[in-house]
Amino acid sequence: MQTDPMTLTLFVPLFGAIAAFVLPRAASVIGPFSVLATGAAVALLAREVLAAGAVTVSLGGWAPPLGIALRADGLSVAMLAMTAAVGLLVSLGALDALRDARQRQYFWPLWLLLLTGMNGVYLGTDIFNLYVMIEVIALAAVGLTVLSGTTAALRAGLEYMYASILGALLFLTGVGFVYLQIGRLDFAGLIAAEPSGALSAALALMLVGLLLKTALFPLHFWLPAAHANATAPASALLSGLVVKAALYIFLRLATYMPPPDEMLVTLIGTLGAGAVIWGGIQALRAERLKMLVAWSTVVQIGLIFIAFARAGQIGLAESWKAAAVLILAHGIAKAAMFLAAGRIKDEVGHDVIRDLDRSAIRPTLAQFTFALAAISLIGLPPSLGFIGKWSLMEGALAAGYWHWVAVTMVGTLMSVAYFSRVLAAFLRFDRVRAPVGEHQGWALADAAPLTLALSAITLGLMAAPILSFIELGYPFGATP
Amino acid sequence: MTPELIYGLTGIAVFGAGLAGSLGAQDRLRRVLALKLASVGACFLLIVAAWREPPAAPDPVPHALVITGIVVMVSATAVALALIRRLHTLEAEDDAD
Amino acid sequence: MTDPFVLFDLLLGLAIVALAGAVLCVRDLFAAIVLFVVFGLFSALAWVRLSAPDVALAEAAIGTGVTGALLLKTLHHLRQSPAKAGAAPLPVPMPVIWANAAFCGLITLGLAAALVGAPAGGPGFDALVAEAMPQSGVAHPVTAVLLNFRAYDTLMEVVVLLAAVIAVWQIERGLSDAPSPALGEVWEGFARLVLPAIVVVGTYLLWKGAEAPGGAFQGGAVLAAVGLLLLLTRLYVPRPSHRGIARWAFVLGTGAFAAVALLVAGGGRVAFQYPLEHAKTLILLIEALVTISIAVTLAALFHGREPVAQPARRDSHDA
Amino acid sequence: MIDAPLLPLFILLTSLLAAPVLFALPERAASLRTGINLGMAMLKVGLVAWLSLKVSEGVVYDLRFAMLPGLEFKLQADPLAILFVALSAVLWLITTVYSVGYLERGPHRARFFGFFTLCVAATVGIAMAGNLFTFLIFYELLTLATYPLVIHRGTAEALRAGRIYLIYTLAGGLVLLLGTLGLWVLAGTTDFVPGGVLDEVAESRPLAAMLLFAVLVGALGVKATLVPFHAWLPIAMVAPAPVSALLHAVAVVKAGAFGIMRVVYEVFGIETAQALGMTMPLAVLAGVTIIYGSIRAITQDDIKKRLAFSTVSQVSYITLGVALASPIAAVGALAHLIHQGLMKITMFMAAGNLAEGLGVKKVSRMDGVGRAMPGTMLAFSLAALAMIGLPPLAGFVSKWYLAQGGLDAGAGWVIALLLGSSLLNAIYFLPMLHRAWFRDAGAAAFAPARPRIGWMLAAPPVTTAVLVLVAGGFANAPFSPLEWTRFIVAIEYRE
Repeated sequence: MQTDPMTLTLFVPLFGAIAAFVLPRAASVIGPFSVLATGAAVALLAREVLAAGAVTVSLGGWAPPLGIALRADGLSVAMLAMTAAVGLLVSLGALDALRDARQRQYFWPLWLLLLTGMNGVYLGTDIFNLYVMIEVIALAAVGLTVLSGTTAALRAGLEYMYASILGALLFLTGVGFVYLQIGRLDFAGLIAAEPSGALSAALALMLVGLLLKTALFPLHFWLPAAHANATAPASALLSGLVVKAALYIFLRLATYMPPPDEMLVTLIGTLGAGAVIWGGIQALRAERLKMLVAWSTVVQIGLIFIAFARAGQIGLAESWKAAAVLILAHGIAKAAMFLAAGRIKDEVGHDVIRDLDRSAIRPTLAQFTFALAAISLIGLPPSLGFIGKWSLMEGALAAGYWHWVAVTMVGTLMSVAYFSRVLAAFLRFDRVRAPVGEHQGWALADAAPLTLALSAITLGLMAAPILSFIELGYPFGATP
Repeated sequence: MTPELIYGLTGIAVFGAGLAGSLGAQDRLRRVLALKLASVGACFLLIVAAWREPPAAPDPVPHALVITGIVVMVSATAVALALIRRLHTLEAEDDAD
Repeated sequence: MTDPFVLFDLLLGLAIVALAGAVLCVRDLFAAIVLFVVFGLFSALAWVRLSAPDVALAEAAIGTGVTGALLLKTLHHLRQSPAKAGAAPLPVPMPVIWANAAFCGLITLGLAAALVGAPAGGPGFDALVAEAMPQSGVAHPVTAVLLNFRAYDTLMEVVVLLAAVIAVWQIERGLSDAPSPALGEVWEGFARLVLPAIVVVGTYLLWKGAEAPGGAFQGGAVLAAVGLLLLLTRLYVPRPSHRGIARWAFVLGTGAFAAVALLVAGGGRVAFQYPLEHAKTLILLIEALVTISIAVTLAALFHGREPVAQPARRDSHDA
Repeated sequence: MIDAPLLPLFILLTSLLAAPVLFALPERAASLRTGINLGMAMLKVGLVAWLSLKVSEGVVYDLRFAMLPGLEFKLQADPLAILFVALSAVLWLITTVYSVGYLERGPHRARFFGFFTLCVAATVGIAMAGNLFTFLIFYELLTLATYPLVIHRGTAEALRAGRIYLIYTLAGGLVLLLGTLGLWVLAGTTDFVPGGVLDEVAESRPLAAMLLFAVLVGALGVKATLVPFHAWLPIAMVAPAPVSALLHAVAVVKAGAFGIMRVVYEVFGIETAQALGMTMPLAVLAGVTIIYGSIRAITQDDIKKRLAFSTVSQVSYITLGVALASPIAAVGALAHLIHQGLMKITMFMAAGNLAEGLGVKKVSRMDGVGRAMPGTMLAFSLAALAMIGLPPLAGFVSKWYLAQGGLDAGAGWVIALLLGSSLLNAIYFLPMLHRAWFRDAGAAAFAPARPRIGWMLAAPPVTTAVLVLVAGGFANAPFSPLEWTRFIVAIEYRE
């Protein structure tokens, strides 16, 4: 048996999930090691992509359009690597955060199936296969959402499930129209297709389905409650990684399908702007820490779509890079932030923002981690979030699209405002009765989120190599 | 009038009804039913697309895709229904307290 | 043009649309579910008309049969305990209903226009499949697509089932052991009679799948019906000690499928590329194991919760 | 002497690497913390001395790597950078001593010194930034590192002040980001080059260039407390004394003033800026700020707030000197960068001692403090007289050059402005001195008759006061700030 690393990135987590499910007692060991092994497969794949630009495998030896091919280029490997790295650190965080044996037992198989699904999305080149993959992701993600078992989590999980099914069905109907028009389902077929009514309908259906899954305003209604009520490691995975899968398919499709016209691009940017403003207002009003963090995800998704639309239709050839950087930055920083929020909640005992400063326990390191993650999410230098925002504004300025610059700046100020609500609660001491021990509440569990937050900051210094890596294999060139 | 066109439009009408139901229904179970309708509508579309004027055999690929779609949908339905049952139990217990 | 079936097609199409509307509008949920089952069977009939017997079989067995059973079970559960006080949903204002209907109507019209404008009997995989069939190892094209050409999709589809059963077990934890809807004695006798027949039909469907309509999913669904009946009649009651074997049964199909896909790779072959001489054997092996997993998984999805030991409820002693 | 091309990086790292260690130290490891603090501060002074020597010998330091295609993270050590780095390093050493004494038994020392050290790193980075992009990175880092210091006390009042501080400075930073982007899009570079990089743009798109000037100077003006962006500074006075000393003398306001210098001299180039007609409005704005700050200072009873408004006024001398577009005024501006730092830090540390030792925080309660704390008040008085511009103290030297520069630039009003400002300085400083020295404390004056403050609090203001004396008295000696200033002006005016 010898297999290419691409297939392994799918099979390693799959076998890991199976093993973790049938051997529940060993799940906490199998889980992290499976993620680590997946990471190793991604590293092997990255080496191949560095050497060859893009790698393709036709599964079963059947070349598309009959068969299904996996394809890895710079962008997909970047997503795989981000997923594996964030996933590994969240896994380490989960070892401590999941105290309940039952939660532990189910977390690992669900999370590994989720990983399988996401890796499948990043390597997929066939739109029906992508439909199946987003369903794998959806079911595993809903399972993770309700892991805490509270009524609020279950309600949110059910809403999430409805949205997921509906999004997937819209996507599936789109797939039907694509087949109806061009008789094939692979990306190459899409690129070669002539524009037509059925294809426009297909594009519209698939894009709306994906926007629902990725929770772009005003289709975000399901996200805040789902992300805020899950247990911390699940929230980190859902917010940091899961919404990115649909976003990634959106990026790919938007560039492969017949070019979207200027109005569509503007519409997407406008929805992004709506997300930034509305999400910002809600984050300012949020009462609970995790709810605030969840609303900030709505904002960041909006920002990513603004980056996509920053320079109009002509700019799409470059704009996807800004969006990709923001996707990576948000994945890392948001996972760190949710884990840190979970740690704070664990130590303090609640996460009501207004009362955080009444606590004599100040989990310093978790708070510091939260602040670092906030720096990247606000987009302050030299974080990766800053690089993403820089690219966004640079492209918009160069193209003369001042409105996107203005929205981004307003969004930035709002994010300062809502994150400083939290930071102020961390640093206020005059409402505490008992003596405050600042170095209380450290735990080894802080290591994972801190590492994530520090990478979100320092990766900004390595933005040039990251940018040249995601361009490998011309993800958005003429041929897939 | 070919069966293709008739059932194509049938499928789209069912999809539309399912869409409206899933957006508008209040009852949790009814929303699941509506989504299920929409999924049948989507399947109609693929099967219609695979149809060829007899005696030509239909394209088998969309058929395989629909079978996959049906299994995926029953999985999603089962999870949604489990959530509904569990929520009902929890809410009933909350009320009892 | 004057196909005698046109009228039949028209009537069936209208009936399907009407049933769909009725499912959404009828007040009683039980009636809605029954209408839904009828709707599913009519749809399956339409698909037979569209020369898709495999799909019709799958829809009838899984999409309608298993789903209907799941829906009824859930309804039964909801009616067992009183609805939450004040849970009655607020009446939706008429303008909202109309706006929603208008919105979805517009989408439907747009899609219908796109459908009418699309090429009829357009391009497809027909030629490619015909050309590749001799190398597929099986004689039935749908099976060839499912387990060879697009085996990756199918593997992921079983993964979806696996994810579903894990999620369901996870969700319905610690439920009090409410009695499942037990059937009467008549049904029990009926079940004893019918069960062996169903097993035979399921196995036959599986076996025939290589050449004729049928295959793992339909076979699995039919076998799952066995499980459903066993559960309903209490001939089989899941116990905590059965959990281990159940877990293995759930993953059997996925694991074997993935293992075969991976093990055949090497020597110039990629994953899922079965050597031609062993293709039929391997595909049958995968189908058989996947059928077992599907059957057990569907039955478990119906049963719902993980069979865990329940602490005796305190309130029952109080009473 | 061994050659070390990475020297600027080492200077940055002495504080950047010390910060995480200081954060991690347990609260009670006081002596280890003090050791690291002082050790690193002294190491930095040594390294800066070495760097100055090498630069004066003509060695060019230039460290860079690409963060984005074409956009570099760049550190350089030109004479202007050295001027600011040297000021930071020396004053930091002194302030560190003072802080150790001030916070001896206070809470949250690990956090305080961690952010304190990050502040140095940011200031050094601002000084040595080789392009506006790098400058922006450290400028924002400075904001973030000072915020926890401003709200160090953790009271509602401190948090309110902190919020205002954060809103002003981060909004300013955002506008600076916009300006940096604009520069990058317009000029294709953000490098600091003597003579500027915008000659062509100014010719082809003068309106865009003027807008860019307004955006950049406006953004930097927030930290440089140009009216109307000055309001945060008096409010931020809620911070502990060492922090106030630091914000005013070296870190925040100076970062703004220094940035204006870089932008005018090395982004636009003084000729281009003049040709765009942007220098005179800037000079007028600086003049308005000078008068406004002084007038507001008169009515403040809180000592620190009076000093804060004085800073608003005094820092604008630097902006004024830059905007006058005369090499002589530039000498005054650069010299004032140093001199104002020395004078203001002295006064803030002295004010801190009054509060710590005697509980005196208001001007109206300063009666007789001179006798209670003679050393501290001597230092304070010296610095105040220097501020007013009494020859031969440091403040006189900068004002002298500014006045000459005003004449040189044909702006006679500058003389009047400086005289007026000096008069106002006298109006708000002399009453303080009068109360301190010539009034009796009264009966129930000070709880401890002989207040005990340790040498760590007493020595720093005296040291800086001596430096004020030296900088003024020996202004023409080699290696004096003034001499170094002339060296820089020769470069910026490309003479």
